[in-house]
Amino acid sequence: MEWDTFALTTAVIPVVFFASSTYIPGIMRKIQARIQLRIGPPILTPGFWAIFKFIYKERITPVSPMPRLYHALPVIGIFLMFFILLLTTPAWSGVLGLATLVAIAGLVKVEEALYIFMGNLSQSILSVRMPYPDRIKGAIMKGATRRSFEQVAALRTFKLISIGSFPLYLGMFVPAVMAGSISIMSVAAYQGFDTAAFGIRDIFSLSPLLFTAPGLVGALAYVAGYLVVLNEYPFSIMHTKADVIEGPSLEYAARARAAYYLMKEATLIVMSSIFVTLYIGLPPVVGWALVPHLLLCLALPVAAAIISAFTPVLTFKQVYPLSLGCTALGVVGVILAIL
Amino acid sequence: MLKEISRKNAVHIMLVYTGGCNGCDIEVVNAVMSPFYDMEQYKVMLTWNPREADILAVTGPVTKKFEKALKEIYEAIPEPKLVAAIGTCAITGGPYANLGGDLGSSDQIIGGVAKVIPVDANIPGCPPRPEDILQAVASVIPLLAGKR
Amino acid sequence: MADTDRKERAEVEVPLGIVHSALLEPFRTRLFVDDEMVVDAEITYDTAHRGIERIMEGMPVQKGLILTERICGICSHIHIWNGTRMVERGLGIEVPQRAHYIRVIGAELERLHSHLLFFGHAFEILGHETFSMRAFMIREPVQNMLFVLSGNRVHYTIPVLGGIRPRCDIDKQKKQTLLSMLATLEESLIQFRDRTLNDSLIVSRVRDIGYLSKEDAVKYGALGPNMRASGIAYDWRMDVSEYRDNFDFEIAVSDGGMVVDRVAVRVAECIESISIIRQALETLPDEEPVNVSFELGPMEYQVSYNEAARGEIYDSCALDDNGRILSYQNRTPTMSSLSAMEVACIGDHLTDATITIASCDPCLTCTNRMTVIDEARGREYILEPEELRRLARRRG
Amino acid sequence: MKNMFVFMLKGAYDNVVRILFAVDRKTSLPMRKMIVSGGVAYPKTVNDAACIGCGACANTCPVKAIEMVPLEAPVEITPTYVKERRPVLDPLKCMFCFQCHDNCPIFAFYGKPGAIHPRCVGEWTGNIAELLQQPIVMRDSKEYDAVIALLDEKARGLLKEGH
Ligand code: SF4
Ligand code: SF4
Ligand code: SF4
Ligand code: SF4
Ligand code: SF4
Ligand code: SF4
Ligand code: SF4
Ligand code: SF4
Repeated sequence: MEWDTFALTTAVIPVVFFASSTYIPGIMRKIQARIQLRIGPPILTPGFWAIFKFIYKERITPVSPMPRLYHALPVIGIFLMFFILLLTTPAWSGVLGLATLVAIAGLVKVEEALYIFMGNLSQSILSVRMPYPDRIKGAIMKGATRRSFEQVAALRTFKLISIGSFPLYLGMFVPAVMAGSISIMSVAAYQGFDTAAFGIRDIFSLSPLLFTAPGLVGALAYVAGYLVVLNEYPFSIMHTKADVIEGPSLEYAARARAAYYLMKEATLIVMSSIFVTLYIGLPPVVGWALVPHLLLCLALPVAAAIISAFTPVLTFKQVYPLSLGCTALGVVGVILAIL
Repeated sequence: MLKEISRKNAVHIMLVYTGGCNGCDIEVVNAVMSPFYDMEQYKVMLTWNPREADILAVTGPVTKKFEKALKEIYEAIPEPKLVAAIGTCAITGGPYANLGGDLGSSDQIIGGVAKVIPVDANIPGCPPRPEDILQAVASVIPLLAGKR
Repeated sequence: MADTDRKERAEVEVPLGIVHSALLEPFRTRLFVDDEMVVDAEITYDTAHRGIERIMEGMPVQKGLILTERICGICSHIHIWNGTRMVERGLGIEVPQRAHYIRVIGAELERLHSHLLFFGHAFEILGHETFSMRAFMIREPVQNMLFVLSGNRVHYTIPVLGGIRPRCDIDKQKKQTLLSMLATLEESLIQFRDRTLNDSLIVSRVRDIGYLSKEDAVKYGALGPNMRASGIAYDWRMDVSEYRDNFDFEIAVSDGGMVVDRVAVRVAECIESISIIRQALETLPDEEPVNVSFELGPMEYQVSYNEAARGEIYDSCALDDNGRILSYQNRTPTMSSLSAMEVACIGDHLTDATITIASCDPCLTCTNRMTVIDEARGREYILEPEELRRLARRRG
Repeated sequence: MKNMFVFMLKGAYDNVVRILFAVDRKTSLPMRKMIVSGGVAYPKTVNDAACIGCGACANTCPVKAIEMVPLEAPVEITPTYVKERRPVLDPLKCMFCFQCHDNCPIFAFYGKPGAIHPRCVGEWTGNIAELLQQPIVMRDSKEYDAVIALLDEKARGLLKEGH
């Protein structure tokens, strides 16, 4: 591996993905708006301009025992995401032996765990801090402990991490089983990707896993897992309007909120990019082949937008069986792959 | 430059119902939720979080119970921020404050929103129609951009 | 579950409101949870108290009646109608039949818009934005019909002592417009019903939660559709002569007592309302809609009941020699329906509790009774019946 | 089962078309245009064809939201009566108590749509001159006097004639 490709990849890939990711919320919102038979916001509004707007807002100190740490969390999230992304590039495939699915799965878990910290580190005005003379008028109230929305959300994240991410992991491992290796580059190579020289012309010589039976089943499991990681409907119980409003992110304002938005956008695109790498066999490379990669990265967000437009938020009563079902699907995928 | 453009292109609005009759509230919700009106097309998005909001839309007269909460919610919004008083009640206290005439106004309400927090736009009507609300909101956005 | 048992398990309190995305009005809900299962609930609703009954004392009755409409922007017509009806009965004012018909049309349109608002709101709480918007889309023609009828989408101010404001009279052209709008409404409503009640994900969210037994419904005083969804077949419209004598209609009942039943009852009521409006439009008597020659004077204590979209409402009032209000009381359905929901949401998941509470269609602008603000000591509290009686004795 | 399948297929087709081509859109474009250009006006509150300019509405308004504005070209309503002023309602001050509507003699005495309505007055067109010739339906004399007291001098004479 030459150092110049390594440096180039490290410099270019995050910037390009970063820039492209700001469009995605707008596209998703537009799709939903069209399903809802309305015009909806311009594509740049929800992702792109909103971030700049937040950057220019007055900076405030969040109500948090550790404001600095609280503000740092989304930034950590962004770095995590781009680190994961870089690990899937051919240039980084040799780095410390980290470019494996196990490492990525672990990092995604860390990313999810950030929400638990966020939830425990803040307290917005909307629940326990609301200035309102609460009176007890006969309700049975033993414990004086009051739980804020953020804490409720943190608990939910914890539950979601423990049960909800199996589909994602299984979805990640189906290609690994098929390729017989947990290294990302071998999964890509199995589908016909040639690390040494890959040009835009070579795309048609790829034979994506997606179009095999186990690949298809695994991909479905991956999509379900994708929704869970994103906390998108129907798995948005951690920040549902039905009770906890925005959950862990309630206290982010101004720059920190911009960072939070960016973290979400990064998750949207990076998790989608991993899907493209694993199931189409096209990892992000510096060169013209990046363009089809980025276009393919839209597939999952679009699917998520459509699914979320037609589903209510699910409570754990539905999440358990559903995630169980998706896990079973993933297992079927793995079994098919082994066969 | 970028500041002004971005502020004009992404606006978050938060609703607070301070104890009106629901009439104004419904019309605001209608302006947001009804595809016929569709507030988002004017780049205005609904939020329930003061930390994210730019415009605070208040409906109803401020009842004594609500005064403190309203103030704190207003303070939680980072600058620049605007307040829109929607409906007669939010402007002057409406019938609850004025209909009594010699009998005096209700002692349960403080009155219009302006008595509690500074107001930037008054939208008359009982309740204002969704189109009135949308036009008013769309027309105050430049104020937001002009702020520090 | 025994009370002590619940007490043991209620570990944590999760307070919601008074500004909240699911429970839109300013009220405070405090849910006591064990893990995330609701063990007990308490709803405090005194934020929207504006002292309407109090400012009405001494007001000329016509002015007071206008104020009754402002009790609420959803049940607006039924309040002014019920109040007007009460005063007309007390003073023996003759009301043309045409006015009765138009008042009924107003009330049924109000029921439609209220129920459709409920659907929109319920879907929003379920997190289903698309269907919420669909519900609001269906609701739009109802608002337009109200606008055509009265010149406003909310607060139509139709009744006036002696009949209706002639602004709200229905001429031939209006009638045609209303009938054709009604037809489109019916079609889209039925389509929406079939689509949503067959969606298994949605049904899975509303089935088996928020159970309110018949006994509890009686005990805690659930009213209107909430009562009928728990198997009690009663509707004030059966006893209100304006309805009973003029129109054919049926009462929707369901015995499930779940959230899904409360939704289904409302859907059925919407379709029934459309039929009542159609009957009223088609058989509208031909006469002047208002009688302006009547005498105002003293009125003995009178009461009147009617069926609002959300259940029974009650008004009572007495007038002095000049037709000024001596005292006015108004009791509205949400007050008691909501206390039934405090019970119904026990045992549900936290996220289901909000939809259960919303399934009684809570709306608190009318609901608060009396708050004492003790400024000297800087505390506020709600008077309990006991204390109220004590105060009354002390004064008396 | 088969029905369900067809139904789902149709739903999927509909929504794909909606996403790609924005068909079935319910957002009103004329409304959008009006809002963007700032063209939404408050609804008409005074029916000039029916108003006789008597000033009762302005006199009764508890919050002084109505101003009687002199007309540039006075209108002759009956041979003996010329309307010189018209009411203008300020919605920012109004609290929608309907006092103006309910005390407008057109409604109070003749049971016709009042010439002023705080929300939207509508389109009533009757012959005012003819209406004024009709006898006033006798009502409670106290009420009658109360409304008469609100009218300006000239209009009072006009109505007394009819009475
Ligand atoms: S302005 Fe009218 S509609 Fe709005 S809250 Fe007040 S009374 Fe209700
Ligand atoms: S109880 Fe309700 S209706 Fe009566 S004065 Fe209070 S808020 Fe108004
Ligand atoms: S029950 Fe609800 S809708 Fe009816 S008057 Fe009361 S607040 Fe309004
Ligand atoms: S009245 Fe009912 S539907 Fe309307 S905001 Fe309140 S709870 Fe929601
Ligand atoms: S007891 Fe309650 S409801 Fe009755 S008049 Fe007093 S405040 Fe009103
Ligand atoms: S408090 Fe008294 S009057 Fe009121 S419902 Fe209970 S028993 Fe009846
Ligand atoms: S009271 Fe009626 S007729 Fe007289 S000025 Fe006012 S609107 Fe015109
Ligand atoms: S409705 Fe408005 S303009 Fe008319 S009298 Fe009342 S406050 Fe004045």
